[in-house]
Amino acid sequence: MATEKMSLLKAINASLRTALENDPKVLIMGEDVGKLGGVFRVTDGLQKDFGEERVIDTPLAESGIVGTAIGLALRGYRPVVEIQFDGFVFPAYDQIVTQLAKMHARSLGKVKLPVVIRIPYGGGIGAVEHHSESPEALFAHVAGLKCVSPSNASDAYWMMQQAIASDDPVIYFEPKRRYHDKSELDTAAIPGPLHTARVTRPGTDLTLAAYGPMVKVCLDAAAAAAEEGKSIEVVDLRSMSPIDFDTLQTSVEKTGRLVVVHEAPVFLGTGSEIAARITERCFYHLEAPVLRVGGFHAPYPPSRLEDEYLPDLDRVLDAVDRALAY
Amino acid sequence: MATEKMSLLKAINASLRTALENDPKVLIMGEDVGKLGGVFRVTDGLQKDFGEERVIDTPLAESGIVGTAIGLALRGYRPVVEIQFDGFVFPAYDQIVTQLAKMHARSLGKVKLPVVIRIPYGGGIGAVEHHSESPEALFAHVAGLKCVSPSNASDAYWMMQQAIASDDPVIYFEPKRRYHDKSELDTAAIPGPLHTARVTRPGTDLTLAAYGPMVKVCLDAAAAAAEEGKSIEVVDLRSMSPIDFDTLQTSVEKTGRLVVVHEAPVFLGTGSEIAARITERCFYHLEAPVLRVGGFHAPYPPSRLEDEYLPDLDRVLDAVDRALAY
Amino acid sequence: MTVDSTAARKPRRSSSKRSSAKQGPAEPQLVQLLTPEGKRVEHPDYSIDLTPEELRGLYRDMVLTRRFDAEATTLQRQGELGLWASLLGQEAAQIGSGRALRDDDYVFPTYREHGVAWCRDVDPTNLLGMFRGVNNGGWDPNTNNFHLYTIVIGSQALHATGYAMGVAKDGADSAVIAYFGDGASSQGDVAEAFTFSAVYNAPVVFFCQNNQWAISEPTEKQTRVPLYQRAQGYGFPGVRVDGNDVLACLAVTRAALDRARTGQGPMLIEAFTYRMGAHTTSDDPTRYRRDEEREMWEAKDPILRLRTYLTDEGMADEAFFAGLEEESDALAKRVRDVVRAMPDPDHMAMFEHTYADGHALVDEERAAYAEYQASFVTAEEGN
Amino acid sequence: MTVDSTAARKPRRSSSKRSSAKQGPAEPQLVQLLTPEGKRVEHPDYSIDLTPEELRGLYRDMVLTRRFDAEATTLQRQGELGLWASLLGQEAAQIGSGRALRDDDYVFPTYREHGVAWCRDVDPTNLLGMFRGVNNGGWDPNTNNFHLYTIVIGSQALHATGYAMGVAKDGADSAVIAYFGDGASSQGDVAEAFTFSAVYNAPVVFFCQNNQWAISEPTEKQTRVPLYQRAQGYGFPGVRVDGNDVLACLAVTRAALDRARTGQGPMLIEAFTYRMGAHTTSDDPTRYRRDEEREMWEAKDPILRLRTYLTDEGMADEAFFAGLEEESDALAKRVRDVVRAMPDPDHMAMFEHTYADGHALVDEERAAYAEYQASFVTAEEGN
Ligand SMILES: Cc1ncc(C[n+]2csc(CCOP(=O)(O)OP(=O)(O)O)c2C)c(N)n1
Ligand SMILES: Cc1ncc(C[n+]2csc(CCOP(=O)(O)OP(=O)(O)O)c2C)c(N)n1
Ligand SMILES: [Mg+2]
Ligand SMILES: [Mg+2]
Repeated sequence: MATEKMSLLKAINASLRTALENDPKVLIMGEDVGKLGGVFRVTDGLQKDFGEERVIDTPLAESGIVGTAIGLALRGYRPVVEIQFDGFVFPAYDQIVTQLAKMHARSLGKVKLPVVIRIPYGGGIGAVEHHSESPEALFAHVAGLKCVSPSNASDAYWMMQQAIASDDPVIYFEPKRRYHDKSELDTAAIPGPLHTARVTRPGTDLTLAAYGPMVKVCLDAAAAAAEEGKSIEVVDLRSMSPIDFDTLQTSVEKTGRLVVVHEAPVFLGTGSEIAARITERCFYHLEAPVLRVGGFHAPYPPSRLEDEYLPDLDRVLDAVDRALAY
Repeated sequence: MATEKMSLLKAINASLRTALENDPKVLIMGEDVGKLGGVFRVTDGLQKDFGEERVIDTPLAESGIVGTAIGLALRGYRPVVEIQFDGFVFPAYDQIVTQLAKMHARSLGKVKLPVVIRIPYGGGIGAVEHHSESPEALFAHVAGLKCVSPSNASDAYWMMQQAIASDDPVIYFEPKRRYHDKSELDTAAIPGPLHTARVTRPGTDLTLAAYGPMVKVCLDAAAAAAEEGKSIEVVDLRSMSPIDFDTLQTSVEKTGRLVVVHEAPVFLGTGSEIAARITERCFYHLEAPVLRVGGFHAPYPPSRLEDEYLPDLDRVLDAVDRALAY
Repeated sequence: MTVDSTAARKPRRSSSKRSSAKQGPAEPQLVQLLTPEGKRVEHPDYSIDLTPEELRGLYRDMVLTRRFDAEATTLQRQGELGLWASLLGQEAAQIGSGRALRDDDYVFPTYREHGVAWCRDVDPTNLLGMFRGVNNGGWDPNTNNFHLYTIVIGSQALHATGYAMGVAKDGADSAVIAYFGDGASSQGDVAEAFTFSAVYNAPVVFFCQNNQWAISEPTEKQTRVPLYQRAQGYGFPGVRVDGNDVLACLAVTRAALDRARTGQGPMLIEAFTYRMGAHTTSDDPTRYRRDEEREMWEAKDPILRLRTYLTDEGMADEAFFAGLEEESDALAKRVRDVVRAMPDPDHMAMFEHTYADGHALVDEERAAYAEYQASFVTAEEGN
Repeated sequence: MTVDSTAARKPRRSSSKRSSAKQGPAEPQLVQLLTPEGKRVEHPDYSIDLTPEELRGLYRDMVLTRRFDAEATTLQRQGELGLWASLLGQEAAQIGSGRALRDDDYVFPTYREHGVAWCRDVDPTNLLGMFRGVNNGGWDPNTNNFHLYTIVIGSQALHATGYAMGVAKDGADSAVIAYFGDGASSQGDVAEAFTFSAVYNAPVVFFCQNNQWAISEPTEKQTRVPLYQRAQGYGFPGVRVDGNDVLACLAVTRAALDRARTGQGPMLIEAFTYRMGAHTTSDDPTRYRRDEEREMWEAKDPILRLRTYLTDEGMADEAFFAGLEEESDALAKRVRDVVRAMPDPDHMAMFEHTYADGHALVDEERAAYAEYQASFVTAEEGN
């Protein structure tokens, strides 16, 4: 496959297909991943082509899904698990935190658990309760897990390849509101390391850092700010555990100002760690405190309110203005 | 009861007893809370005096415990639930995060869930895996929950009274390594609000902030630093959700330096939020970045390593020195 | 190591070929009191004796519920609702069980119990707020003893059990009923609810609507034996009832509630029914199931069979059916009107009701947001 | 609302008085092949025919396991271990089931399966690391097909099920066995393991050691019917075996493993036994149970009955028993010596093995900690 314009969703589908083709140990598991192809159709066509033994419709029990995926990994398989929506990962939280994350350490490195957990996450699609959440901080805080989120088709494809290849458990957060956004995908390109950030738009006055669904909002904000003569650098973090602080530090040392944007609630969101650590690393470079734009300390609101709840162009620009005003 | 010297554990026991006496709707639930009085004996004697209908030994299933506690609260009861150890709260995480935390909002305020979840937490007691963790950030990030942790007998007593009286769910983190530390308890004193911090030792050069088990370490560090002529202010945060930033801000505006100490891993621990927000509030007052001392990004280690893993006097003083060196 | 390697082994069967491993009779007996053809039959354990008026009442409940449900589907298509989860085909299971309840009983529904809500006198328009996206439920459960819809599969089974434990503590003789689906039966929470309710002998009835599907997954993906049998191993009875027979659902649920009330503990009812429509308006069942299945179940329609019975027995005339038609139209119109007029919540509502007793962070965020909002007004005024 | 308020109601019973609600026979049949008095008996479904050598082997396994266990308890009292979970009384359940396994079978234990570990040739001293606090397990599960001890109750039932699904996918005829306790039967994870294993027909045996207690809670706090019955409602067989009868445990487990190997899916074995000691060395059973219970179970001791049988049948002589005594002493001494010599892990070990592929944050923290440590050395050197 050469370069092709593809939706983020189709890129994940293509990446899963490639993985199933290349390694007989790769399995897809989850609720409705078979004939239906998942509620979003991310696994569309895979069961038809790879059979029920490789693409497995599971009983409706998330702890069971992750727990049996651990067992399959112990047997040498590489399960890619789908959690149907962000809000439904919690029944599996115990298996993820106490078993999946810790078994490698528990065995002093003898056991490896190459399990990928796919979680369509975030809001903006007008859904009912539990279908729009951003729980990434609840996983990034837990040692033994790695957490990533692509913002475009090319990353979606390659980061999935790398997540499946990883011998560590990876939580792969899929920005569901960007599923149908198209961008260039070159399946022949050699990607950079999985856990590095990327400067997506260079700038000199302020750094905007985001991942997944908020990268587009930040790029839009940077474009709008450019019209006002402000030069904003946008960093797509791509990984929430580990976070590539080196790339971020380089950027902030240049711009002197940082605003972090995510959909998850601000309080103890990933932005808090970024603010704390970048402040430590760049204390003498920062001309303003690191500001954060994110969700409020409230359950994700009913969908008619989500436009108010989610960080948007205006809220990002407001933070940019406040940071620049220091 | 007048003022009395009492262990933190006995103070919780006394507080539960008072609650059971004062309100027939208060229930104690958990594994082994009955005849055994819990593995730590926090509920010692309560089933004997209040009966099996009020002090309830439950099946071995944490989701079931919290889920039925929610049902009991809906029926008008005020359950106080014991989770046997920090590492065993995760099977209940789904019920806590998706139900307990959100039902008040879901009902637009019509439903109230006065459930207290007691979690003996933290390390330092030489225990096996899952018995020494500090998961508080995983709860504090979740809107709808309140999180507190006492550091002494008097707070243990009064904060439990207030947690039970609260119409919101409260996660009450008990510093198990301090269970047998004795201090003054005045059950006639009128306590301040539950979610306020307290300046435990005044100082002028630097602020040390902590809660639960680390307050003692910070007080010891402040005493040691005093011998070197450094004046350290110690703030006992007492509440991790909400955090009393006003008290902290006042302190930092005076001292210009802040070190936050907790046992939980630093990465996305409560210290990250405190560093981010205090930096925002006190940008022009801070003479050094907010430094954090806490656990490492690793599963809690086997007990023969825990002294290395846990923040201690030396590590706190090291951070103090580094902050003062700016 | 004791290894018996000499014994001949049957060939290893792959895990996908497991149908022959099924245990018990292939098709267990259903409790049925009204056949799909509209004939009354008797059952040795469950009987019922209703007046013509009561029978017409059940018929009316089902018709109005179906009409409300259809109207909601239409409203979704018109963009007035974001989503709708239709109960089409499950009217008998819901009305039958719902009408077995006393006022003081308490209901814990999933997200599809519109018919039960109807029996509880919950205004149907109340159910639409969460599907429109103006709230996440929002009614007061204590007004009608009907809890909020629960979306996280299986959670409510534990809430029901805890509530029932409370009922028992109070010495009341109310009962509690928890609804869930065939898919939900796989969730650990449902199993834990079985354990807790059995151990505490809680007065709770577990009402599982086995509508054969959990989104795209047939029941075989959740169990290899009939679901009602699950109860036995937890120490309480389970029974399978014809979920399209409103009389049987009423009789069996009434008996189960009576057991609960009289201290005999929990019971599991599996109402064997069929999800005639899509899982929700977002779903496309053509991807995973064949039309013939649906057609087969159409012949078992719960409403049609009661209509036949009422007509055959001369218990309802054309005037009754015509009047009901009118009432249905009126209900649909009212629902339509109310929904269309449903206002969006105020922006600041985001900051309400996270806590009952307040929270400093919420106050801080509310104030900051209000200031931010005000900055636009000022900017606009400034222009 | 259909309210049948005229019917007479039995008085509401409080939830603590529920014993009469128990169902099924009060005392179900145990599979037993060797009575507490040391007499061989036959069972219609399970038989076994062992050579005297094999019987002596089982006896030796139990004696050595008990001796190892006692030594570990002593080592805990001496401060060499932080904690010990004794298997005293459960030797037959563990050795019987453990000896039914083939090398290629896979075991998922809890934290008390020292006897099973013994059957898997796991060096007993390997088990002590986590109780001493020098690691959290640390052996390589694939060396002996014996997974790490799992402390979070019930979790391993799902790992076993997943592993068994993998075995089936591989077309292998190995089987998997998951151990758990009576308390664990209440965890949702165990129920989900039942569901998954049944649906996928996974070759897994669930071996529940019902030792009557979950710390201080008797089995009545977990279930009101015998635990082996739990399996039925999930579509696979359950059987209760005399957990103090090593022959019965071997026979039943072998049969269950054979079923699994030959594609007949999961099975539940409830080994009815007794925890003779405290839950762990931290526990004080005098707070919650009476001595008489323990005394009653002493008469059913698993080792004694096999000794009687061996002696009565002339299959073992004094030399055998004396030799075993010596072997026991040697084992105990070796365990003692190894444990006492077990070094504490290096400080920097904290930073190893969190990830297989590395993690930037771990690298950063490792470096910072090394620097911090070095500052002491420098300071000391400076003095
Ligand atoms: C914990 C959880 N996981 C997944 C989902 C997504 N989901 C919503 S409905 C559904 C299927 C439910 O099937 P069933 O229990 O049979 O009820 P039915 O929809 O047929 O009434 C799924 C998987 C959810 N709501 N909660
Ligand atoms: C999820 C979880 N909750 C609580 C505990 C604490 N705990 C350790 S052992 C135990 C009792 C286990 O009883 P059982 O399953 O019967 O096994 P036994 O100890 O009798 O072998 C409990 C409650 C735990 N380890 N994991
Ligand atoms: Mg269904
Ligand atoms: Mg036990």
